[in-house]
Amino acid sequence: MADYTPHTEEEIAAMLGVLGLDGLDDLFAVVPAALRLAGGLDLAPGLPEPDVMVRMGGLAAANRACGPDLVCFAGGGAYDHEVPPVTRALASRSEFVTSYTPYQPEVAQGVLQAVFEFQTLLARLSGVPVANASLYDGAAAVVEAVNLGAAASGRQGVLVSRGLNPSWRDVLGTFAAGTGHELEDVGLEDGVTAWGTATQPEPGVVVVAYPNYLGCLEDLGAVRRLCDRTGALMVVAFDPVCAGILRSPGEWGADVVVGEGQVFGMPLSFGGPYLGLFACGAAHVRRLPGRLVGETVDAEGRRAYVTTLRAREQDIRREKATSNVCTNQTLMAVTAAVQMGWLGTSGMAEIALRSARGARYCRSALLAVPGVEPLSTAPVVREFALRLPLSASLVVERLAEEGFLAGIPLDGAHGTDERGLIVAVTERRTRDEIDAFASAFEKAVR
Amino acid sequence: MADYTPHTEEEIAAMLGVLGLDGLDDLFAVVPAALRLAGGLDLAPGLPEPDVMVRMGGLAAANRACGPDLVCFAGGGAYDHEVPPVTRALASRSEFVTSYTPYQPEVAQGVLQAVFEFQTLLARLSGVPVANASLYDGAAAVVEAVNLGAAASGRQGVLVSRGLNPSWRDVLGTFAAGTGHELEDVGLEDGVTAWGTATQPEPGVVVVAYPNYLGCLEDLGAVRRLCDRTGALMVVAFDPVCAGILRSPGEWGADVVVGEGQVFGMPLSFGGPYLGLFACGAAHVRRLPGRLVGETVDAEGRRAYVTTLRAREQDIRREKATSNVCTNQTLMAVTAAVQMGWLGTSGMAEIALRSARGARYCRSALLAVPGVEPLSTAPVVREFALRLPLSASLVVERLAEEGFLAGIPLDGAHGTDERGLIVAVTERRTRDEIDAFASAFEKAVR
Amino acid sequence: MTPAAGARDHLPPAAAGGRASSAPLLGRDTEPTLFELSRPGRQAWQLRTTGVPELPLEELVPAEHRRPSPPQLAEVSERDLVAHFTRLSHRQFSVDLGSYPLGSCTMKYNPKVCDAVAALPGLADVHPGAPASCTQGWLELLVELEEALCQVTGMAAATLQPAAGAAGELTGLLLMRAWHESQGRPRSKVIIPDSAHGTNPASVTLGGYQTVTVPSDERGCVDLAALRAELDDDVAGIMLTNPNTLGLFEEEILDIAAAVHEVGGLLYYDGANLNAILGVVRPGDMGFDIVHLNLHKTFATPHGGGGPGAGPVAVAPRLAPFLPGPRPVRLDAVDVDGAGPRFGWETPEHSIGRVHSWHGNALVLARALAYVLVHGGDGLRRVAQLAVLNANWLRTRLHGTYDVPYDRPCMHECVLSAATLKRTTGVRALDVAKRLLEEGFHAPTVYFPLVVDEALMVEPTETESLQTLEALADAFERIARQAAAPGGAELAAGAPHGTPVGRVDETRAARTLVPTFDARP
Amino acid sequence: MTPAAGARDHLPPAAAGGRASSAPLLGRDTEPTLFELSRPGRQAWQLRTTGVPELPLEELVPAEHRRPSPPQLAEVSERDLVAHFTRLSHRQFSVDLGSYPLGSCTMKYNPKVCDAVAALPGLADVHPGAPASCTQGWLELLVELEEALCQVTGMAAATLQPAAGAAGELTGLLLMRAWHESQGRPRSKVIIPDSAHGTNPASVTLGGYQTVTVPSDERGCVDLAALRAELDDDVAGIMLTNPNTLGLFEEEILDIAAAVHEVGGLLYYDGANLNAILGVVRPGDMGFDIVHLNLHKTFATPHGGGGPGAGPVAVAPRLAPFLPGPRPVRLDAVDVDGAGPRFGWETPEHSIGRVHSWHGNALVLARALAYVLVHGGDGLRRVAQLAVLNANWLRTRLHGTYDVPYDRPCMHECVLSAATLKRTTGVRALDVAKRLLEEGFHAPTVYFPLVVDEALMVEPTETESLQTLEALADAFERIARQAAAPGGAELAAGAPHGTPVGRVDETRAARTLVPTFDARP
Ligand SMILES: Cc1ncc(COP(=O)(O)O)c(C=O)c1O
Ligand SMILES: Cc1ncc(COP(=O)(O)O)c(C=O)c1O
Repeated sequence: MADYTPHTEEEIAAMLGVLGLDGLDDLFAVVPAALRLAGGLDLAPGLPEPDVMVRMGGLAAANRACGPDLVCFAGGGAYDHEVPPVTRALASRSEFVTSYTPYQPEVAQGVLQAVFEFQTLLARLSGVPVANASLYDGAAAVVEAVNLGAAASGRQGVLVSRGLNPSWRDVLGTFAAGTGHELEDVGLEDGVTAWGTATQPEPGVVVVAYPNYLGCLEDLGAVRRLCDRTGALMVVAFDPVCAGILRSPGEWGADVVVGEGQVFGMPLSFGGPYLGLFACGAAHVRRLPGRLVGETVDAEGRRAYVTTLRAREQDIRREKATSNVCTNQTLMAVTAAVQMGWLGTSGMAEIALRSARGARYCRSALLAVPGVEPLSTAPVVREFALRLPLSASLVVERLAEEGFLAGIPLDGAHGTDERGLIVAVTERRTRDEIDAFASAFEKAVR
Repeated sequence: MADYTPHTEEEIAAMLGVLGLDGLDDLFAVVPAALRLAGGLDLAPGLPEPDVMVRMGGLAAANRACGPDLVCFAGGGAYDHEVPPVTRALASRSEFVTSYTPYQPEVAQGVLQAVFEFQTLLARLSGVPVANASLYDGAAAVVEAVNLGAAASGRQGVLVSRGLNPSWRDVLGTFAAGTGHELEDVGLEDGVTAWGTATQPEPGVVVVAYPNYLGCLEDLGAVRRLCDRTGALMVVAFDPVCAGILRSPGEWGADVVVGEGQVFGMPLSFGGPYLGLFACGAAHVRRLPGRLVGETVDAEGRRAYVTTLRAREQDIRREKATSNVCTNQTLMAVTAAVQMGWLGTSGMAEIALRSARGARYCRSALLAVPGVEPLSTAPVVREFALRLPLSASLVVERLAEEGFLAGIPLDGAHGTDERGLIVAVTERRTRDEIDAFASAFEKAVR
Repeated sequence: MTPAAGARDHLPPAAAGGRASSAPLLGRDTEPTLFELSRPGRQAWQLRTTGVPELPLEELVPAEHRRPSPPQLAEVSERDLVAHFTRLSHRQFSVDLGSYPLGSCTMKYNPKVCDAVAALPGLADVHPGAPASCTQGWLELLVELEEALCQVTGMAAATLQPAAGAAGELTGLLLMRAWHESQGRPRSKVIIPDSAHGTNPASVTLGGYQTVTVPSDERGCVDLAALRAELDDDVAGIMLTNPNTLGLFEEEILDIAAAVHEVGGLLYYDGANLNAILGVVRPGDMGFDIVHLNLHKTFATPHGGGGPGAGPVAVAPRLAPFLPGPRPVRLDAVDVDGAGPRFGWETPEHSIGRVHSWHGNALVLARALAYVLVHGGDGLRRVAQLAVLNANWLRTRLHGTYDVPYDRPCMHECVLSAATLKRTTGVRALDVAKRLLEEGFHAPTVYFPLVVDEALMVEPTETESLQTLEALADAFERIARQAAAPGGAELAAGAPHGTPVGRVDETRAARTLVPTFDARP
Repeated sequence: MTPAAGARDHLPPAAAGGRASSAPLLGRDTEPTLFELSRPGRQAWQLRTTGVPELPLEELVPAEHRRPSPPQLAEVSERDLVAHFTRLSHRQFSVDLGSYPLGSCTMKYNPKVCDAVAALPGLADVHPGAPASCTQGWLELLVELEEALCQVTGMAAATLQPAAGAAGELTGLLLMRAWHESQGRPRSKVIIPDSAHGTNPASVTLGGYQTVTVPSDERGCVDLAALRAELDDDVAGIMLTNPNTLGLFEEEILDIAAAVHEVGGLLYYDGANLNAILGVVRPGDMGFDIVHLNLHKTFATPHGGGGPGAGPVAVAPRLAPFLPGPRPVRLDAVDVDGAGPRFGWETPEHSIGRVHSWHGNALVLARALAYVLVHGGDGLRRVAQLAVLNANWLRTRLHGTYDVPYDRPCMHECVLSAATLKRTTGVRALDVAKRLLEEGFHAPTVYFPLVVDEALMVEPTETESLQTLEALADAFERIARQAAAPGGAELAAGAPHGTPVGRVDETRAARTLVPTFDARP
């Protein structure tokens, strides 16, 4: 047994003495005797830290991490972008890591200011003026956006493009069981949403991804017109990296912009902790889910930051809160602030541009492989969809053996069968890697 | 080309304007034209950080690091002791890492207090009352100890046990060329120094290692008597881990205690940065080399720390300084303070005890291998010397292929030929590792 | 540039540029924002050399989709970036700096070994969409954690997807809904005590239920009679913490469980307070059907300034088929010699669907498993014992100086009240909190639970030493003493001094909303 | 317990235990020592389970060698250990917190990528005594660094063993000695300018030489005539920095070199100021025979609060055979297909011997190579250019506010003087330094070089931005202005306020020596 308690046996005895108790078990006298665990927990005995490191190291070794031995061409919502040592170093400062939600702003200006900067950066990137302090992940952000949209429009109907990440769509469906939103999936044609096929006459919310899950650029102008026509709120799930070179959702007229912020300094992490991005127009700020940091002053008039509009939050309005989010992903928001600070204006454009170049180069190389076809002709940025001559999962398995994580197989929802694959290329992929991937690909699809 | 300068081209132009210069080259107008490098440095063009990480990663991969793939039984002055995550985390705090020598104590209390604590811990461990803020490494500490001893005794003669780490002995010889100390090596008999064979009648300094390079425990009582008889200063190069269970050099009567502090939280690091330990009796404090932190008060009477007795240092007394040390190994002293804090009283004894148990178990197992003989019968703690049936270097190479770093081959100086090997066992070695090592050993010496 | 007329902004004009230092170590000067440090043309980023053909943007993105100009973020050097965020970190309290007795939050020491685990490339660099053949280690890790959490809670199966406690709550309520639907009818009401955490009622709403609040009795526990009065066959279930948010153990829990079960309702356990009972008593044994855990509380994963957390939900056998999927599972040994993958994914028969983009906050889960492995069953039990010991010691010591509304043995936290102090001196719970900041401690939770007037909710956790408790109690007592002394109210109202900023104007923040740097007036 | 009677020690009595917090973020309270936090029986360590038979100590160590009881260190929990050292870190200024214009120390930004390099297990976990077959990567790294340093200095070969600048100096002097001995006679004198850093004369003594000091002329450079007067065939050599410690380039360096070489002496280059001339001019081309580099200055390896550093020594071809050994070398390709080790160790023919226990501060060397690779030749040159630009901008700006004793273009640093300020206001260089701390900057080097009265030696380095320089200059000017105002001298003498401690009593520290906690009165 090991633990991190400082108590010596003498101290325990003394403290029990103060309480007039004979032993530690007496502390639990209020617990009905029948309930008390007699034999203790059926867990292996505690191990000293170095033994645990060996065990966890063994589990780690049983994975195949992305890197030179498994070159990453997979995306689907999790991307292998550069995470520089400087971001790792700053985001792991223990003051950021081991603090709680900034309930006492006087001793939490570090986190508060970093989040305020994050909010500003995200607002600038997304093109809408307000951003919150983070949500759990991209899926959670979409859920909250739909909740906000339904509340704002007063309607339950939601049109969801089939171009939305299917996992996020799944999460949306899960939570709709509670909220009662009526989700209607709108299918794709040649890689982009065929809004004309939608049946709801008066949706409250329209959800579209930009670029979408197949990597294609949707016509957001058409979505805006659809929303104008129907009075629905326009929710855009944007890709914050591609946003470095794409027109911002705000410029396209989005009411709410959501996305996945993992790309800003978080390792692939087997899917978490990631960063749900949420930004919206000023009109919706009082419906904003989660925390919001605002600037104010202290008693001496000095600039200071604090979480604000707390009336929206569940610790104030309880069942009437705009969401139930309490703990969010603050450390990831701080990480993203650092990473966006590192990228800056030019770097943000540069990673998008370089990714797009890599994707173009890779796509051409893969399309040159006999039997591989494009899934759509719509323009793409850093991810693209292919139809393979055989099962995509099989190809992924084969290529993993050759040292490549080839992409994410598509399910049937996107106008393909099990032979669909999406491939992502980030600024980290070299020409040599892509060339080697393409030739391995050629063998794997034979 | 990449660099870390913040200057934009406009700023450079503006700054040059202030100086009335046309270009950056004009800043070097004072440099004789003939001297100025026309073509620039003949170095490869700069690489972005991620490329450099790839290159350095490649170099790292070309090494065989100690770990499960190369289980470490090597010592000889560098040991594979536990370095817990907590020590790594604290010692890498950037305030400690990126500060300079504490010239301004008001903003350097962090480093100063940590070093003060280090000095206290080292004094307690070594058994003498004063310790400095670190020297470069074990070898440098021996050199400084001899310098101090010669100055204190006013004599140039130095008796050096052959049990001293031969590299340190080599460094001592190198610097004696400048100081003129007369070094006399005193050979070993059955693993311990045969002081009776020394010829200098009135040495100024006697240097002995405890345990010595062969792992053997020297009779420090005899050394003390020798020093008392001759008026020499007694310098003990102690092993600070073994000190957890051995009588301290101070108790044995040492005047100066030196050692290598790598064992306190520093990785093997291919030999550096390590930590030269230096402690001595109060009588010698004004001859102490390097920096010393002392407690004092600030203007309001609050406890504060500062580097003190600076009159000894080279920035004050210049050619009359007690040593030329300026930059030392402060970060390593801070690391050692953290690690010794982590070990505490019980842990310090525990790692020594566990190492001794491992060494005993391993020694028995290796001595059971046909053809392997002990090099001495003297008591040992965590390292021991063997005579192999064939070249030790060859055995080391063979065992490296089997996944073991078998030890450090001895040169001829310790009463053996090229078949001598010293083997070290720390608290990190498991019984399974030792058993596997012993059976691989058996094959390797065949 | 100043936030508003009249406000004194300490930044000299040069702050708009790369000012190196806002008086580090001094803590009384303002740190400029990234945007003020920014200068056009500065650059920190360095990217890999790829050799990929450098097509111009125009060839890559059609004109109508192209951004007219790059997003204006901030342009700083790496050096200024580092200095900025390092200085910000010096303006932030944290567990690593000192005691953080924030009630209901379990701010215990976060072992560094868990950071080392989370940094292992074999865990951190794994793509969540990689095939199971590439992620056997992760799958095993998740399965092992799930089993441990089931053991700790006394439940049958769990989902690790929820990213925090509130997400776990909502997941649990959706499980409740799915269960009742499978029984023919979703029902409409969920009961929660008046002392409950705000996330509970908020989650109830999002789960499509109505909240029915039951009052606490004079002992601070659920009023069983009042509860019984609310129970009917439209009650889907009840959400409880035990110990509750007053730090008190609901002694009548078996009766409560029986009553709720009798009307066909389910019992939901809010695991925020699980630290109190680890290895001593299990929610499952108390009769709970659904349990969420806050790994960022009980299992010491760091809070990160507000997240990430992890809120796994464990359930009784009958609810297992409804759990979110896909779930990591042990595969039946396909071939006898152990070749082939041993772990895989499986979606439960009646799954409510996914509740996370991927598999949950995986690296948080890895930390939690490391914590469990270090402690083992005995270690976890000791955690609970000493957490409860610390809280009771503090309660006993402060009893008399502050009101103790429910003055009987508590579990891992104790709720004090500044009501008398306020009446006699004018010094409120909030002032006490701010004075504690001056004393170098983080403040306790204030004004929660709502059922206690001027509440001060103190949770020392088991990793604080007796000496720390003594120093904390001394500070509490000094504060009360000074409040009573002449000028005490002013002293308290002016607190905190010495902190990076003085008392922050929260009202103004809400009234004149400045949510981004660009919104500054 | 108090350091001395009358002294006010802020620690309450409870500080002897595990007090959690000495007012973090406040910076005005004392942090207890580890020894005061200690409680017998507390434990932080956890060690691997080994299964090795647990023999008792008595069977392992003979009685006469056994310690009667374990060494009394400190007994703290991991939690308190972390809090203690984290709080200490908050009492420490650093480059990562702000500008650190400490002249002669080159406190530039230390790139984080180099930390990442030094943490690579393939570098950090390599045993220095492992056979060359196991350390090919390290050997290649060292050879590559040596080659780069030779290129930068214009020399033929180098040793990477010296652990710091002073170690490099002494190594260089021993090389000088060995060379002269090989020529028949060691000679007895080494010349150094009066502006030289204190390590130079100290090293000269340890090298067995006598120091001969030559004065600076009125332009701040070596007085060539005075130098010539000292030159004879007993002069082993001269030690110079160029730019010198006044930040000035020794323009007559070629004449100096010729004069010294003429009497058979060698020229030693103290590389502490190499940052000024990287890629612009090389010591070797100026005529130097021996050069040390401070990698912890010029090559941005972090200073670590006073070390570790690295002080490689590069030499002209004729001195290469004397270099310390063993040296990492490229092996002649043994077999044509590239199998077998490509790097090995070699001891030069006339080696002076080892100067380090192993191979030098290897991880520092790895960082330096990473720095070189990022910059390349062009990047290094730009470093020098912008370091010099920054220093000259600051000199020009402050000229008039402070004395500039040698008022002409400087290199990477400029030496100001507070002599006039002191005469007119009573405010000394030391006071200016302490006032700068209040302003949030680290102070410049004061009272060095010795040849300048009330010296303030300012080295901004190339990683500081124009805005930082402006803020720094503003602070310098404000300090001078306030010094001249009524009460200015008192204000300055009371500085610094707001720092973790106020002005420290250095005299008392030396008079009542308390070198350890146990020596406290
Ligand atoms: C009692 C209680 N329940 C639920 C929660 C919600 O947990 P989380 O913040 O992880 O969403 C909290 C956390 O603050 C809590 O204290
Ligand atoms: C001019 C000069 N020479 C030599 C040295 C000595 O270098 P080190 O401190 O690395 O021993 C220094 C460093 O302070 C210096 O500034």
